[in-house]
Amino acid sequence: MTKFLVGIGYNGWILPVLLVLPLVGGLLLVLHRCTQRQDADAAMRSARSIAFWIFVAEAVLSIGLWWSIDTVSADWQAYVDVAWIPQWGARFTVGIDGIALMLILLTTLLMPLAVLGSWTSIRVNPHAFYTLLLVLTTGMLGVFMALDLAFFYVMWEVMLVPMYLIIGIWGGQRRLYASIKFFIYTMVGSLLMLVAIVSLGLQAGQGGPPVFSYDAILALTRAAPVVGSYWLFGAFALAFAVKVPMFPFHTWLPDAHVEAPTAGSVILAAIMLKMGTFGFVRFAVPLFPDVAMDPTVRTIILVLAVIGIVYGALVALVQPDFKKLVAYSSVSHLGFVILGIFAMTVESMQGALMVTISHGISTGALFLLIGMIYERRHTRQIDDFGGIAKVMPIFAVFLTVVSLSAIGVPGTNGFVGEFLVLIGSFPTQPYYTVIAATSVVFAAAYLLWAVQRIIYNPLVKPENAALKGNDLNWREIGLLTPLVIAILWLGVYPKPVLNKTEAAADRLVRSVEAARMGSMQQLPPAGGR
Amino acid sequence: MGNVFVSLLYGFNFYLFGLIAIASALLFVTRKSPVAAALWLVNVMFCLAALYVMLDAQFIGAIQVLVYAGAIMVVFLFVVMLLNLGRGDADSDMRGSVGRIAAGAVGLALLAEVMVLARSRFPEELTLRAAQGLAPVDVTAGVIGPIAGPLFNEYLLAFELTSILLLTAIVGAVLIGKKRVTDAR
Amino acid sequence: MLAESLALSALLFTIGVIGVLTRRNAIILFMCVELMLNAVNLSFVALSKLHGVGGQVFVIFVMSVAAAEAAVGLAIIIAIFRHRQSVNLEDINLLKG
Amino acid sequence: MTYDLLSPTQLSAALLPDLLLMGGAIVLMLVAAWRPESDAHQRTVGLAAIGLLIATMATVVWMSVRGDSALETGVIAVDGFRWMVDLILLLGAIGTIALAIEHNERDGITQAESHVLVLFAVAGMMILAAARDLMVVFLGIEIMSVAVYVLTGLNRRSARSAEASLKYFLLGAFATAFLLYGMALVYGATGQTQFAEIGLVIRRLNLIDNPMLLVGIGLMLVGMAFKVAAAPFHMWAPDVYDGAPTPITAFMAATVKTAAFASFLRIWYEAFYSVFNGWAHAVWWLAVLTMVVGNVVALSQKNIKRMLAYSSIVHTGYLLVTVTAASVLASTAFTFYALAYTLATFGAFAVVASMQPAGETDARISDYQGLWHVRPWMATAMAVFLLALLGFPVFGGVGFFAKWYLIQAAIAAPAGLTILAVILVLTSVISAGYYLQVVRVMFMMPRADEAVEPLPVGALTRAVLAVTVVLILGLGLFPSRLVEITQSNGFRPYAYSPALDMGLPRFEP
Amino acid sequence: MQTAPLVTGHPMSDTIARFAWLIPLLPLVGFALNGLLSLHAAAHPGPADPSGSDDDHDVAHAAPAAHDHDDAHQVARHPSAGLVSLIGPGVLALSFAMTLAVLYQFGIADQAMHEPYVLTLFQWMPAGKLSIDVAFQIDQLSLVMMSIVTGIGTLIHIFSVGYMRDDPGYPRYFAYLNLFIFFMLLLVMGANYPLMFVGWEGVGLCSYLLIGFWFSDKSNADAGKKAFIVNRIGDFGFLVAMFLMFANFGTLSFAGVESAAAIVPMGGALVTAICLFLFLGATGKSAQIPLFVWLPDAMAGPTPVSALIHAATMVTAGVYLIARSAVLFSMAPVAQLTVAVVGALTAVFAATIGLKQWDIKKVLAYSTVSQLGYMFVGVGVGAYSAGVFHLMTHAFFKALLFLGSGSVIYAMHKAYHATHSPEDAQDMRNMGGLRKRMPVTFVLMWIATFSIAGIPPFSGFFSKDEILGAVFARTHGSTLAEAQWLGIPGSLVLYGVYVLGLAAALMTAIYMTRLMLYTFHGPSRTGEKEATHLKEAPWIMTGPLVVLGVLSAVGGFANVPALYGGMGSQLLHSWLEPVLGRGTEISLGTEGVHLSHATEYLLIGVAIAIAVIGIVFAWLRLKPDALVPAKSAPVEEGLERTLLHKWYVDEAYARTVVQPTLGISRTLLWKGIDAGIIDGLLVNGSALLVRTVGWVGSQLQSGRVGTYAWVLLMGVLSVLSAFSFR
Repeated sequence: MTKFLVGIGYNGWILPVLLVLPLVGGLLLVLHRCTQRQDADAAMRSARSIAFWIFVAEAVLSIGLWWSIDTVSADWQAYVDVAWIPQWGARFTVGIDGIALMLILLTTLLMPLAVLGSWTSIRVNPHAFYTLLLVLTTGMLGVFMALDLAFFYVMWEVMLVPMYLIIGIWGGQRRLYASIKFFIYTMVGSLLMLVAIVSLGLQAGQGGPPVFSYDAILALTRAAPVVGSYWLFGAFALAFAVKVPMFPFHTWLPDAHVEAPTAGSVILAAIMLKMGTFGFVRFAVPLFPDVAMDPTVRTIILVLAVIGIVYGALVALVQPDFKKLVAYSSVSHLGFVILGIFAMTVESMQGALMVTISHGISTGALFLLIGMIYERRHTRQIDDFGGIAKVMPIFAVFLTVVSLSAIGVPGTNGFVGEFLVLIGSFPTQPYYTVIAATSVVFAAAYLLWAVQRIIYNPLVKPENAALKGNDLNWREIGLLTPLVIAILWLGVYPKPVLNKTEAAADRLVRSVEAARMGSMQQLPPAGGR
Repeated sequence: MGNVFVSLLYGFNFYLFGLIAIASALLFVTRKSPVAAALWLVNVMFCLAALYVMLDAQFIGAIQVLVYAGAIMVVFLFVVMLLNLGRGDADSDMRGSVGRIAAGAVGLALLAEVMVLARSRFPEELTLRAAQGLAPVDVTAGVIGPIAGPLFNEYLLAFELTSILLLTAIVGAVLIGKKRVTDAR
Repeated sequence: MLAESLALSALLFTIGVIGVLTRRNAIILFMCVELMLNAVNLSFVALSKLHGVGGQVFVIFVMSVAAAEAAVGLAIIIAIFRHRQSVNLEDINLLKG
Repeated sequence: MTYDLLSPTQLSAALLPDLLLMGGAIVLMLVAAWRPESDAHQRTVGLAAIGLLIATMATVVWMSVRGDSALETGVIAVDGFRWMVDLILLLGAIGTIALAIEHNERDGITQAESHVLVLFAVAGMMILAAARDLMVVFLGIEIMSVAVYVLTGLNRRSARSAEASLKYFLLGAFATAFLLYGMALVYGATGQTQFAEIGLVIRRLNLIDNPMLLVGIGLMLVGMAFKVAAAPFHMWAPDVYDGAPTPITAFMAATVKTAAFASFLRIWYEAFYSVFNGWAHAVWWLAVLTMVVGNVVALSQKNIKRMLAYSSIVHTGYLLVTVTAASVLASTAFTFYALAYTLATFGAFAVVASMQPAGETDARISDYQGLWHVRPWMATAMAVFLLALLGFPVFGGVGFFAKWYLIQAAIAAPAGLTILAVILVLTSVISAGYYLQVVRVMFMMPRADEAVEPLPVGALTRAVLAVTVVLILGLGLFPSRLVEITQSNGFRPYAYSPALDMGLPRFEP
Repeated sequence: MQTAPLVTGHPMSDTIARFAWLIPLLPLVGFALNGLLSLHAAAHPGPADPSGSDDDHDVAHAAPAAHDHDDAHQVARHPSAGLVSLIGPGVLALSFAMTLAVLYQFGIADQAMHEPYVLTLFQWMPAGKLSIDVAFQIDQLSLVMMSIVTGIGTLIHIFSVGYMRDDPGYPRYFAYLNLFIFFMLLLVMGANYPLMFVGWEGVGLCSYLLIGFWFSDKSNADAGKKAFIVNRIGDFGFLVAMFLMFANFGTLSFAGVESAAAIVPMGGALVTAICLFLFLGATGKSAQIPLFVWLPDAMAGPTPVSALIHAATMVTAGVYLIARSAVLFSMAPVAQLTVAVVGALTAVFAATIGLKQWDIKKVLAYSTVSQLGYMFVGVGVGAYSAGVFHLMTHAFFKALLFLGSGSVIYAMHKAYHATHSPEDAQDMRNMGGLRKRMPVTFVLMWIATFSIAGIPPFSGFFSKDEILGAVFARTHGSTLAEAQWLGIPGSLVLYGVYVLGLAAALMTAIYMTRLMLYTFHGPSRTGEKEATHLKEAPWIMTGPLVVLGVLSAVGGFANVPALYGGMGSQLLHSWLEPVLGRGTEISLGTEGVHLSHATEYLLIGVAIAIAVIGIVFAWLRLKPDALVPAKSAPVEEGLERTLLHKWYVDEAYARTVVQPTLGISRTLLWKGIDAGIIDGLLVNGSALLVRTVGWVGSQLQSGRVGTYAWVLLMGVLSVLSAFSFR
């Protein structure tokens, strides 16, 4: 496989192609819409199949990365560097390491499923919907592979508009409120990051034109203290914290999730939130190791993460809306990621990446399942259900398995990540870890309670009884099965994934520790900042 | 001696016209009738013309009378008459006493701020011409010649631009002012 | 006489401003602006005694500008009068918010 | 070549595009008056005016390629900055006339002279962009203003139009008086009217603390701030923009502002640079106040023209950053931003103009409800313009890079305006509220039942829309060429010495 | 940490033991097959649609209240029931056979084989310093557990074939049961704590699924959820213990931890903390105070499930955990005392509740809790093998009791079903006189009762006696006795524990006799019509009962105390010696503990006396003739009522933990902080503030030129002041 990939020069073109292909697909859809006069039904069918096959092609193309890149090497893999705006030092630079690899694969593999998940539910302007989905994909992939801060920022913002429109146009009752909240929340963070990026770029340019290359800025921040590094870190951290979302910047998430259409929720939860954590791993922490590891800063972030873990779980406990419940559970889960990152051990970092991936899979699957039941029942209120397992046993099985993964039952992917985070964080942050570990109880409580009220309990409501014979169809089973397989596979044999990310995590931890040691030596013993 | 006398007379006249100007200006802003106000304004302009002459700007003084008082203000009066605004309605034309007092206060504040420039003692500082090695300004320079020279050399562009400005104004005034032909359709 | 001229100029300018602030008749308002321009002219003339003829040239341009403004301004006032039968600025507030 | 501007011939040569435009405008004025008012005549003159503008543009490009310069002193500048600004102004004028031709037809405005007035206004602006002498600045501003006063009141059937015209005129004249007074005091303090000379005198005599100079600068600042509609001198703008015919609104919002800013920059960089510490605080606060006020008040607007008016106030605030930043980089950021802003503004107003039914009506945002379902392309274009105004990458195209450039200029400024950059981005978050309000109304709401079908869009408007969208998106992906052009055409004042930067204390209130 | 793929050189690696991975795999295969059969039927609803008629059937099982259907549903037997009946018990039988084979290999090997056989399959979670393998540890202890799990599991599977055959969820039932066995085997075979944790949580999961098997009844589903959540509280403890171990020892394998534990200071804070957290995990799984509340509710599941999971295997996992960590615990006497005290208290406490329950399964459930308490006393005082011994005998007799009660319930249910009676088939007040109708069950149940009450020579006597003896023996000279527990001398504590143990034994005898009396003796209270339908269960159910009966009767001989000498003397003890010996030694202290034979005889006499007194007391005191059926029973008062309501512990938890948590989450966190402060005040509030200011600003935009001029002039003044008064 590797030989074949080298033969076709795979690493040389794959990343740009992955970025451009969805755009081409979007263009195709637009052209299709312009040239074909179709009734609504035909439009839906043609649009979704075009999008689906584009995504499938994207997924197939991206798979090769698994073999083609060397995750152990300290160099960027599949590196492509092209001038973009030379006067500003902005370049089109992409490249990945093991961490980015996993997130890219998560994205490309989940997108076809997201399309399948919205197969029949998007009836209004399907072409536009899928075009936005495709553009969104470019943005997300761009974030994961960008190695130029200017390019990164552009990609970071690019996702915002498609998601805004997806929520706002195809969303639920309060979609208008939710979409603008999502947009503005995210923008507050990201615009400050823009200032920080420009400032860093100018400092890296050292009086000349700015330089935004990741490596150059890394070298800059490592060489000597940057002017205002606390503020710069704060700007980055805020942008990412909103995206993650960390308490108390999380309140956009429940609204966005509840109102977004299925595909939107899936992408939001499975991939977009991960950009926040990825941002921490790729930018905020490595660029400002001494700030990130500053006891005060670290404590603040850890406290927020732990609050998020417990708080998200507790609030999820009392949610009447299943989507909202899952949204708050995301707050809780992503808290683990932040805890893992800032505990700064190889194990916790690996665990954080594992949670990142497994949360993507299981929460994505949960949203798909909610979408499926919503299509049938047109409600997401937990109390409107009951006894669904009687009439939709297959749905019940999937929901149970996926919920167990979200709870973190051993043998599923959820456990591996959480366990690694906790056990990795404990040596450096025992108290926070113990508090965080209590969420194993709450997680079980909120999800099992919800699952019970949905699929168990007496089947008393006639609307639910009417679902008989309306169990999941083959498409839905087909789209959930890969996710369930992934859940179990990652739960039982996560080693391949852990191996891919190990070197990158190790490098990160070691370089941060080294930088911290260095800065501690520089400081006078009593030293303030 | 004559110089002293001339200087005294000069000073007297200067203050006289200044005071008349101030008084006329105050009357101008307080008259309710637009016509009366306009006439007081004309009076201010005459006083200023006198001051210009005393400041060795004879040409400016002349065209002040010709252009400002003679042409512009006439147009104003003409419009006042045209619109039959001769007797301004007393109540609504001017703000109430609160507004007037406030305006007075604000005016004083503005004056105070602008008068900061009095601190600059600039006549001593600004001996620029001496600094540049130029001769002091000729007191008799204010007649046409010394103005016309620079006007058509250094300031030629500005001078030509006034023609475009006036042309624009004419076109604009015609465009706005002429009767709506299209209404007839 | 330079300082006195500048002071007088400032005073007249202020009176013009006060006029703008107190009057509601569009034409009178405009006249107040003219007063302000005249005040500035006085400054120019006075300063030109110090700096040379430039100030006086400026005054000439100011006068032509005043004339142009008067032409256009009065036309506009006439136009608004046609619509509202009034030049009272208190009545003219279709556009707000 | 290097022009000696004291020689009338060389002066004329240096003014070639301006003279071409003025001469052409005069000829067109005669043509316009030749025939009775009619739609067809109006259209003919309009198209001819566009032709003239394009010719002027060509001349400007030619002049700029020649790369001529002028002697150190002179009443006008012959530099890249001027040509750059000229191009933006001419682009705006073309857009204005293209939109106006069709908008006039719809509104029953048949005066062909209206296009001539636009030409005169642009001529004034071009002079303004070139002016290096207070007198020329004053006259340029007046030519521009007088023409625009009239253009605002062009729709003689409309009381709103007349009212807008009156307000603009009265307040404009009032502000001009302050500007003029300021000029008088600056003249008094320095004895000069040419920027370069003023700058030299200030430095030579160390007039940095001279009260007369400072008050003069302050009053000039008021005048300029009024022209660019900076808070608190912005009050006229919403009303005037609202009442004016829509193409003229776009003209005022983009082109007039650009011209005024060009002159603003020139004066402040060239004449008042060494008094930086005198005026920087004031401009800084003006910028902040403008951003805040514009954004905040725009949120509560129901009328799209008023909303865009406040948005243009906001952009004044952003552009004031370039004045405060006071660097060559900032001047290039200004031209870049002005171009992006012009494109977006004309695009947005083109949509507004084509959506406006004939007659005197509010252009309410709610009229755009569900526009996407009936006019998908127009709605999409509008979204692009609004996102460009918001400064959003890719979808807002070049608007993002404009903002990026501003931030860069602010942070890289000798005075280091990081806080200002932060305020800029934070207030622009508010602006998402109202820009996206329109997007949301267009895309996320169903078409109201009683809504009438929008009128068909004319070819010229379509052309404006297409060109602006394509330019915004294209430059939004590949801005490098444009950056290069603006960077090679930055404003380098004759009296500007980089050494001054060093002595400048870091400034941040 | 041994990461080699296969440990070579171990004597076992050449034997059948190297295929030991098949033991858990077989049930997993069974799960997969049964699960697919279940889903297949669900996906293809045909004429014999299982889900069609299972509404009423489930209701019939759980709460035979709404009974208005005819017997038509009897034909709704699952289409693939035959196949399932083969697969379900079949895989387990194979597993059992395999276990026996491995056991045999161990048995014939050198007795002194101290090295456990670790079978490493693959790396599970390699990250940084952490390396966790999927590896099975096969040693004496795990073999005992495996035998119990697969052996009793097989019996119960067979029993279930009869008991559950008519249930429409039959394949699903076996799928869950098989899955449970898989996880249970993982639990006992795992070679490291994380893998054990996988089994630990997995069995909890299966327990959850099986308790809520008839999920259409809300109370069943509630019970399942409760079991899982309460278990998770314990799991939290297990997790933290693992964190502590990894952070301090750097490894999580049993072998690694054991060797690391040897070098930590005796009774140190670290080892005490680890043990206490482990014990927290154990209290959850093994239903000890304070986390015992889930087990009685878990009786909502099918009765064989109660027998398998909630009596014989899963609930004993806590005991296994402590036995597994014997060395650790022995290093922490304070933690040991805690275990013993909690175990003793639980034993007494649960027994008191058992005294007054009417539901036959609830009595057994509390009995289980009580007996688990005993086991904890055993392992708590460091008599690990005694604990494991009781674990084993308890597995025999308690499984027998549950299956016997299942058989009774089966009969009662059929009887009520036949007459469409809405009465409760599990209420002892509705039984009585069953000895004539169900003689086999009757006899076997008495054997189990004698066993649990501690009547010699039944199995329970030996194990219980060994525990009590061990407690008494350790009151002097052991590390425990020398330790201080909450300021109380250890020896005093141990005396207390001993007394509590005796009290529990007394009550055990009483409530078990009560159960037998009310169920089998006296007149029938079932109702005349129904009584005719009562009959013994089919052979497939009684067969396993007989086997268990034999085991209950003679199981005690697996570990006859040395006192009696002779056959099987200390067999189990010495078998487990390689695994548990070191822990026991440490806790016995340097002096060693020896009781004189006289003392031992005395203790035995006391134990027998207590059991006999209990039985006789109950026999004389309780009058089954006077009992009235449940529907006409009077309401209890006072203490009785308190006992019936289980000391109101559930209610107390609901008031103090559940409701406050929900309340705080809803009112304070969600509505207050989330919707109120963050969203309302900060997010929407700032938006509102901006909007309001904007509205004010737009009001200032009055449309009057005068106003504008004023504002402009204000601007002028501000700008000028900025310039002139700098």
